[in-house]
Amino acid sequence: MPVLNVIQAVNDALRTEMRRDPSVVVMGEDVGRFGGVFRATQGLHDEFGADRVIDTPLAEGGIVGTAVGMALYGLRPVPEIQFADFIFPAMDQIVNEVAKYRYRSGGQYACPMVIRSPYGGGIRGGHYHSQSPEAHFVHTPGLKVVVPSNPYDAKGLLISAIRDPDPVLFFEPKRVYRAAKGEVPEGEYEIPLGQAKVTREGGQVTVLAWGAMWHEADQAVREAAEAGVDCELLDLRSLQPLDVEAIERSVKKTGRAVIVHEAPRTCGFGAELSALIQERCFLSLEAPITRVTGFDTPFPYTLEAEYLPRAPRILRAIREVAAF
Amino acid sequence: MPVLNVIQAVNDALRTEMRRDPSVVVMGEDVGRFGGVFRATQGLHDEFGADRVIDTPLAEGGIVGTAVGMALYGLRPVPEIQFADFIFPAMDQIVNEVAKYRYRSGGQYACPMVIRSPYGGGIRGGHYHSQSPEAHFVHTPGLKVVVPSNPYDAKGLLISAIRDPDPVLFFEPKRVYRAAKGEVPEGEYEIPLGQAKVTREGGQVTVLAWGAMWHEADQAVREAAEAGVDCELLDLRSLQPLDVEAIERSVKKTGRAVIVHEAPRTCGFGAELSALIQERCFLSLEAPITRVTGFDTPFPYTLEAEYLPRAPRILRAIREVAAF
Amino acid sequence: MRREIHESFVRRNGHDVHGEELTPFSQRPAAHRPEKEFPLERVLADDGSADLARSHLPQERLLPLYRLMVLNRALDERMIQLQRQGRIGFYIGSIGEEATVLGAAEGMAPQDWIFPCYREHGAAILRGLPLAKFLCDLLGNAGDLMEGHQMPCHEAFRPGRFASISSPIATQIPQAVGAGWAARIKKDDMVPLVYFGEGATSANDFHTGLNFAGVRKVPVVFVCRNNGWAISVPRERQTAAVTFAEKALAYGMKGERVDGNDLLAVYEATRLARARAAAGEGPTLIECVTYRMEGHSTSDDPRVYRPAELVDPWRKKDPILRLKGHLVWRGLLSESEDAAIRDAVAAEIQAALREAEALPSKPPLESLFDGVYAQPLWQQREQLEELRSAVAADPRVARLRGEG
Amino acid sequence: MRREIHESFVRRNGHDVHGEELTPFSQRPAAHRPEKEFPLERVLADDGSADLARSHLPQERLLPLYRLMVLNRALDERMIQLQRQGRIGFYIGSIGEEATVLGAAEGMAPQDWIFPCYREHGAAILRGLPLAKFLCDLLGNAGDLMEGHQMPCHEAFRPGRFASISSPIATQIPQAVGAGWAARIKKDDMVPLVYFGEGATSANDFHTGLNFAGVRKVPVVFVCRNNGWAISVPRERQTAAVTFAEKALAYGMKGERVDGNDLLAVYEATRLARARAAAGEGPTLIECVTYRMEGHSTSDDPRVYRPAELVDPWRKKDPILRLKGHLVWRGLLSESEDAAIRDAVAAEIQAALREAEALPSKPPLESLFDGVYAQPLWQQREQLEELRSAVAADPRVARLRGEG
Ligand SMILES: Cc1ncc(C[n+]2csc(CCOP(=O)(O)OP(=O)(O)O)c2C)c(N)n1
Ligand SMILES: Cc1ncc(C[n+]2csc(CCOP(=O)(O)OP(=O)(O)O)c2C)c(N)n1
Ligand SMILES: [Mg+2]
Ligand SMILES: [Mg+2]
Repeated sequence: MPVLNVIQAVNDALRTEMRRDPSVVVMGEDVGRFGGVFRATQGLHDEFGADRVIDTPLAEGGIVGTAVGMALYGLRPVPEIQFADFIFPAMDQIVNEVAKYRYRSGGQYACPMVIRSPYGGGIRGGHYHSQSPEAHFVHTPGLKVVVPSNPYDAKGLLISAIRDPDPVLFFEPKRVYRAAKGEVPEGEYEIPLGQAKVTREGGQVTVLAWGAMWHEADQAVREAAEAGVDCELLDLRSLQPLDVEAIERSVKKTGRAVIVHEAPRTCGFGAELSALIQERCFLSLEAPITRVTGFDTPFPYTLEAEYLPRAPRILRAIREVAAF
Repeated sequence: MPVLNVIQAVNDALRTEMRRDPSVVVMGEDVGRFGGVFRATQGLHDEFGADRVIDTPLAEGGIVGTAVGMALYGLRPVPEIQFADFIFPAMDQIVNEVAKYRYRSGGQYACPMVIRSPYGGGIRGGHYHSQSPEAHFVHTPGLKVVVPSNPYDAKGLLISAIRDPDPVLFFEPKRVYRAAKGEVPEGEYEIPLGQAKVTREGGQVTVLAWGAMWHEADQAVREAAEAGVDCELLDLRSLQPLDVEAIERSVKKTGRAVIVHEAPRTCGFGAELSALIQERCFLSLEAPITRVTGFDTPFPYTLEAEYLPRAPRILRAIREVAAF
Repeated sequence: MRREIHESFVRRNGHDVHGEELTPFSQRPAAHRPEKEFPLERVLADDGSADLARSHLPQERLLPLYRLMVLNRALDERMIQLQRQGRIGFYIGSIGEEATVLGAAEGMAPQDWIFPCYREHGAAILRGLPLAKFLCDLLGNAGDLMEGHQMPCHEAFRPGRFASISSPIATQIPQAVGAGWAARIKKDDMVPLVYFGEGATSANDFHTGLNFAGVRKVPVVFVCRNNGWAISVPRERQTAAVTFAEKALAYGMKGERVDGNDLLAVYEATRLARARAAAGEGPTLIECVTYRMEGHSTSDDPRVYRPAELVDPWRKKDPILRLKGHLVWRGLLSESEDAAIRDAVAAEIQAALREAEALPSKPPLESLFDGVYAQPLWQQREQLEELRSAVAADPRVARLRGEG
Repeated sequence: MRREIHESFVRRNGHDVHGEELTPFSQRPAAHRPEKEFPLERVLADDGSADLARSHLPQERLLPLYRLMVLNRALDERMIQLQRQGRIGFYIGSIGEEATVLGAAEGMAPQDWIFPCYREHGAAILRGLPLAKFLCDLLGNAGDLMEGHQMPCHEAFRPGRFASISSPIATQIPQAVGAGWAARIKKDDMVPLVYFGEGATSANDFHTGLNFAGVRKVPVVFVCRNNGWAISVPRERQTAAVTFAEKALAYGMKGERVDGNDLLAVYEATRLARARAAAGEGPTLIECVTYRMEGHSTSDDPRVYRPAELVDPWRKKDPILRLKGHLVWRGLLSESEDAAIRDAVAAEIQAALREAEALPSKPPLESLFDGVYAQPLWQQREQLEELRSAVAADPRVARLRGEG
């Protein structure tokens, strides 16, 4: 099996789906001839032509807005937002149009699409090339939100997302675009949306993470194991649909949970996870559910190492929770 | 003391501040000669002229974007977004500009402003005239978020918001714009941002609400009292800054909490409250913290009574929590 | 020596490469004259006559369209009444703008999609939306195609290729562009028509929509209903451009400006724009100059901001009277025929209303959760159960204050 | 009878009210000719000569501006080197666009605010930003005015009325309009200058910014640096308009199109636009036609999408060479003087770099939480404590992988 990195896996998924389904089109800023600023769409323009790999003007609202019309008319657009930080000019189309189109038309119309966007910090991008806006979209009924952490999942989840009848926000962990490598099957395969993956079984503390932070959490749970704390690590992969059963099962076993995310803590997706766990596992909880997150500031430039919830901070939280 | 409704109190606050401070300007769609579709700015155009009460073109992004420049240059703009549902075209200016301007310039510049907007359901407005988007802004460091429930608070909080050195989202409960009446002092007074109000003391269950939902919660706690459950009701008033101490104090006393909001449940501000309470009051909790909220759908038209978390549903939750 | 070079240069440089005289920066006149470039095109004269060489609307379509205009007007008037009586919650209509709405829709091919703003109910009916179904939408009742999810007047009608209406202004514009682009990619002969008000030209999505369409010559027809007002904001507070049609220039596309109360002119401009789009010649922005005769909607009282004197001159330009005059001029309509049409239309509305009001006033509880996703997620399933049991325990959950 | 009326009408109606002949809808020619209405204005001829009657830049400003252009270029080149050496994280400069950047800034009054895009470091330096401070920004170190919060090249400099740079494209445009509007309300003689690329003209905020300014005649000068590219997207994929200047028409404002590599032309256009704005005559959109000679930024390699043949013709239009030719023509600069300027500039950069690099590489820990709000909320206070104790417990918290 070929070994790919995340960006190659994304590229492979796009190519696979474009070959299979002529209605799949890719669009965005610099995605055409150039192949995308991260090279996610490299080679697609050559293979599928300018009609299906579309360089757009510089306007995220226009990208998503035209994608809505394409989807309504039967194409399956995969718009790229160059950085998740730049998704906000498209917010109205996403929140008020994409998310509500099926509902508001009583199911007469739908606009399935996959909005891909690199998200997150750790690349010295400051606050306009590092944000993790997933919570905004999880808070918007009608949208699905997927965040892979590795090449295998990236490909399988992206294929599923493209085939999904609902609009999907697909956030790619740019910090590990090239760093995370792994075996990726050739050709098609799907990873169903809404299934978390238990990447380490353990009995003492449940750790929940996704995207780039899964790697930090993974390191932390290894260090925790060395320090004698046996963690169970879940890679959520899809935040909406959420595999609440897997979470419940794990926390009912361990009685303890640590949640990790990059976005600012307040009102981040960790808050929802904490609330859900507490609602569903109240009688099993043996320690406060603890969030290890980005701080409540814009994403900083120089102190990004300090800002990101990396392994040492996660480890600390695991130990505190375990010792509670 | 005059008895005003919420919209009159808002109008009074604007007038009071405009008289006191010539740098305060009001701007938005239909706010000028017309006085606003809800009449919040009625009479201001006559009193302060077209320079300070500005009818803008139909573009929320433009409204907030120009307000940023005005604020930078030393005015204190109070832009109105006609309905909170229409704030999304301004999302980029709010999230990436307003919220980050002080931080990103190392404190060299700031753009304090108050973005006023009627929010919430119960007026048969369907999903484009009923949304409660507060969680998006609470999740954005750099912004403050205020939601009054009654005329007295509306005036005092709006005056404080206008004087505040930070940008404030001021969401007005349009469902009770006219229904909620009360005595409102003439002239200036401030209600500090970040102080919750305990509107009913009680020992068994803490109920947290804000805005229009405070009225439903109030009815529910009265009915609960009749049914023998003694609740403590907090009107949060300001979600950011949040009076976490008042919440902590109350829940440590009661051991039980019910949170009420209109926005969809998933990733709503209730999730943050639940997470915070659980983190801070873990050992005091005697029942799961329970959320009574709008459902995870767009805001519906015909079934809005069913959608809104009104007194009967709140009461049900109070009883379950009390009986846990 | 320097000075000589300088002087020779001044002479040489005083003329540009084409030999025309250079003017100092500040003195160049504005060459652009929108009134000439974008004249207000009309087909119908005030007396009902018309230059038939300029009109290609088939004669047999005249009466049906007239009937539709009359129906549209009667419907609006009746619904405003109903709203006042509290029988429907809200209404927004097109009184005075019927020629723009119907002329544009008629100018398109049957397979073309229509992306409405919120005043184009006439176009939906032209596309086959049964009147009773429209009324169910206004009632949000069990017969509502939108399952009671949307406010009144936010209909969608897929069989008529009539897209879904949303309130946020201008969002439908890039969507229409996307549909046209998709059709071209699929090699379909389909050109979307998109309607919007002149207020919408200020919005983000007007800009991105027209720009995307212009740069790729996407087949699409943009119809700007310039009815003079965006709620209380008059057109001159919306833009400093002299016309809305000239905004087309910024996007490298063709702009047209027509009398929006002249059904034949609107039809003609739309038909030609459609033909150009289908021929690969790109999109057109058509400004239809008309007038919003009533309040913005039933929630609005225009007397607060709009003096009656402004409205009065438009009364005699009424698009229905204009078309009637033309039909009379062509000998296609007598007064008694006209009266018969009006009676038939009133009866049709009454019958549809009876049909619609006979249905249960609410769609079923589970419809609240239908269509958020193709299949409900666990949240919707759990929340439906929560709601069911809450209603069962206390029926007040399903009643608004003041109700029952 | 009908037919007679009809024929007489055709004759009558065949001419419009002004007696001009009516053409059928489809045949009206496009009257708009952007190349004529928006000619590319130049002051400097290729040989360095100039029509001095068209130039109002005081002679004593020529050498300082030339020096600044040279400094700007040398700075960009040196910083790109530094980035390759890993000493700074990122750089984005203005090689080839110095005349646009500096000519426009020079055309404004000292009290005017500047709203930059992200290539206008030259304008910040013109406004007094000390070079060492700029370098601290690039390093994000303890001397950084932005406290290490922003990426390199996102400087703000309040004493020079140079606003804060952000990455999201075009957001500064309505902000500049707001500042100009505020100044008018306060009756200040202040006209903001706002820079943006031609790619930004596609964005929402270009549209709302220009529209707001146009409709209220807000004093502001819009400078579009048309450098031909938005990362990999060429200008003809950005818009179908023939020029960017003509986009002014959509907003009822004046458009200008100047040679952006001609410092005197850019200065002249800006100066006049500023004067008009201050006189209440409204805003101007100035398109400066220039070229992005290098990659978009240090993160970009343009060879992937841009053939060298496209760039080559622009080399001889280099704005620094153009101004140098003019200075020589006017007898204000010799080769040896030029060499001296270049040496001085290199030394100045070197000294500033030494000064900046001597400072601690990180601002203090608490700076992470500074300025989110005027005063930290409890969240920031608690989180600072959390971070402090985390760093104390495990210093790895403060190190990136691969570091230390
Ligand atoms: C984004 C957004 N902002 C504000 C509103 C409130 N609003 C509804 S209609 C309207 C005026 C629209 O005017 P115009 O585009 O001219 O259309 P018309 O109603 O005249 O047909 C406004 C401001 C809205 N629906 N959406
Ligand atoms: C809203 C937004 N979308 C995308 C980007 C990514 N991006 C950065 S610069 C750029 C191109 C800008 O081109 P132009 O406006 O012509 O300015 P130039 O770089 O040529 O000076 C893009 C797409 C961004 N910064 N902001
Ligand atoms: Mg209008
Ligand atoms: Mg450019």
